[in-house]
Amino acid sequence: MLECKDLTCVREQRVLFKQLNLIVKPGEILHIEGPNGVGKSSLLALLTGLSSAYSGDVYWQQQKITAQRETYYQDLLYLGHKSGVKAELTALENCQGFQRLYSSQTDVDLYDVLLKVGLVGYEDIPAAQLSAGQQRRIALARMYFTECKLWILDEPFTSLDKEAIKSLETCLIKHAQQGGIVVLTTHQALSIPEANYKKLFLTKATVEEHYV
Amino acid sequence: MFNVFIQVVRQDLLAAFRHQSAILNPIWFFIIVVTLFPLGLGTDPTLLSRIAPGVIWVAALLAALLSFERLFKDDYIDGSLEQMMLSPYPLAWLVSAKVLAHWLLTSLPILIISPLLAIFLSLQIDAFYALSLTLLIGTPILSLLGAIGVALTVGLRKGGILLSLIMLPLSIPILIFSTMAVEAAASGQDYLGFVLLLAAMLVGAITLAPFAIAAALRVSIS
Amino acid sequence: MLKWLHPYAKAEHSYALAGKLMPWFLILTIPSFLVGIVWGLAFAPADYQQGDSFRIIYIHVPAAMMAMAAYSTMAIAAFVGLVWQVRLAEMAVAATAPIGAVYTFIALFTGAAWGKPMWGAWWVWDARLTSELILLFVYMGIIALYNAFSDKVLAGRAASILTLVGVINLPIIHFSVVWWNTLHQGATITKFEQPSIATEMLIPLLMMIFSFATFLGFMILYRFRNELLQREQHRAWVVKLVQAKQRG
Amino acid sequence: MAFTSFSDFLAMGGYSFYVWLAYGVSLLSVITLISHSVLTRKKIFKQVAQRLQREKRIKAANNREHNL
Repeated sequence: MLECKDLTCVREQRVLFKQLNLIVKPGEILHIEGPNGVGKSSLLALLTGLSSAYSGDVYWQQQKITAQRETYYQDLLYLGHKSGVKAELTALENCQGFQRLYSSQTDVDLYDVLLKVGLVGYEDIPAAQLSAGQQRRIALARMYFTECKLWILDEPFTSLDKEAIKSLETCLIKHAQQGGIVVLTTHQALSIPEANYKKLFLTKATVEEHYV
Repeated sequence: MFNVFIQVVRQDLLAAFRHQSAILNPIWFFIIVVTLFPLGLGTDPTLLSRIAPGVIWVAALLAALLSFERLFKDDYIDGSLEQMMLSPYPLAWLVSAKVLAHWLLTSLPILIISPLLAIFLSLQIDAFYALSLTLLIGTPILSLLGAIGVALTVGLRKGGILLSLIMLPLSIPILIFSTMAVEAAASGQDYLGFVLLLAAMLVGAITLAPFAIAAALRVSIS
Repeated sequence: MLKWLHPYAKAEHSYALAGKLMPWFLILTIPSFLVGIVWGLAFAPADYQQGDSFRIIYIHVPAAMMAMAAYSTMAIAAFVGLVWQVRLAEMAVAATAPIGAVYTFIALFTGAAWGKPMWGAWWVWDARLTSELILLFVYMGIIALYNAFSDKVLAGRAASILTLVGVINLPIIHFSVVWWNTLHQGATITKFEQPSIATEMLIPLLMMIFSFATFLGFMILYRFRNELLQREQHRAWVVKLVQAKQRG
Repeated sequence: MAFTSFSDFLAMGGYSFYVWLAYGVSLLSVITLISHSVLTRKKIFKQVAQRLQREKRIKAANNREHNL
């Protein structure tokens, strides 16, 4: 269960958001929407613990993430704007790297996983020669062999074609139904069953309450 | 725990071997800088042999500095540095794997060809052993200290000059003790004391630097 | 341990506190500086060996000491800032760095100016002067690193890390430079040791050291308030302060 | 008084150039430090004042939109 208590985020002396409270229970998909520059990525950076908030805390399983960084990261899968795929390595090698670097099922057949993300035939070509969309699919392949319960995705659908978006959506829904949690930001409309769909609309801090 | 270490090192070496230029550049730089000195200062062997230790060590220092940019920059650009920071394994542990991979790729080749360059500078034969020994012990310290500077400046656009400004003062003791050791060896005196001091610094750097690098990464990536 | 003080109140409270302390530091600095400098320049007897050129000591030694004192304050502030996540301490690091750099530069320049009459060379690779020079490089590194970040909170933390890395390396650097200096003692340069000081020469020196120390305190507080204003621009108390100043 | 006359004081026993150079440069660097600190303080105040103006303009624009 992911929770934030009156989170305030200040970037370069600008208040992005203030007193943000948030609870995401297992089985829920939280869709964070908002105009550009309102601080969506900064909020995700705070949730992953990569950056620290001006005040307020983020809790995972009722414990502050800053206190239990290593255990928290065992349950966390994060996909940022940058895909995290090394261009010199092939799709296969990248996946092996992900497998070892994160807690994941090692008995899974990588060729099968790459098939699922639509990279059949591209397994042993250096990622540099693949398109941006294909490189993104290598990063998405992690979802098929990860044991992490919490997925935090920063605009996962960018540079993906229709069919890849469809399969990613089903994967998210399957993960949520198995008791996982998904937090994602995207400008696309999502077709996710009402039961586990939650929306958060981040607004630009209005002028008055700009001063904390 | 340990296979993650090997995995990171293997991946880095694999990535580097895929495009050779990144490895050869520091070596070429090292050779060119060393050959500049005889051209600049004349070819009188006694003069050259006196300045040989200092020249080779300063060239090794600058070559290491040149290659540091590659240590975290590529990973920062393609996002794998971020991913590495979010892995359940301690960041200090992963970072030391990356520094080891970087050391193998850049300083080891310099160590291998340094005797050749010592001949260029007509260094006395019995100083060769001391030179390679000090390079073997000294360059890992440079990599560890430099990695702290790189971690601090990885998020910045114009980090290059800043990196040298941060790292050079820290590498002065290494330069001093190594050149003194090689000079002592060249004049036939016992140089073990200096080498032991360098080894002490290496042990200190190995234990403390990874945590400083991890803390610096947490600052520049957030 | 300092978490109990709510983060909002701390900044405003310390801004006011610094404001109250600053005049006191100034009151201590000015008289001791004036008396010390007049006494040292005009009334203290000339040195039997170096004549009146030794009077540079009244600037050189206090500046060198304050250069080290500034770095130690930065090291303590950096340690407190990083270990207990106290943002104010990181601001103190950023505030003190330029002052330390100026003191080091003064110590270096006066050292060189003093060396010229004594040894005939503007720059002598004496162990202490060389460590001062390296200390100046470390200061410049910290200042350059601090200004390279646009987000001042990150800048403060990066500068604190570099300060701590520096505090571990500075003794090693000094030790290696001293050893390097004794080994490369080419020409027999008289060691740059402290001339044995007669009491009439010592008292003005102590006053100068005291005035430099209080001036260091004053400048740290002044620049610390600047850092506070710079970082807390988005806060209500800064806005009120600015509006009050506009009307006043 | 260690010197017989003021001009003797200025001569500094023949070392006047070095002593006054050292003192002059030190004074100069302290002055630059102080003026830099004071200027940054003024700059910050000006920055905040500008931001207040900017926000006043935004608010005025919003109000005009609302009551149109």
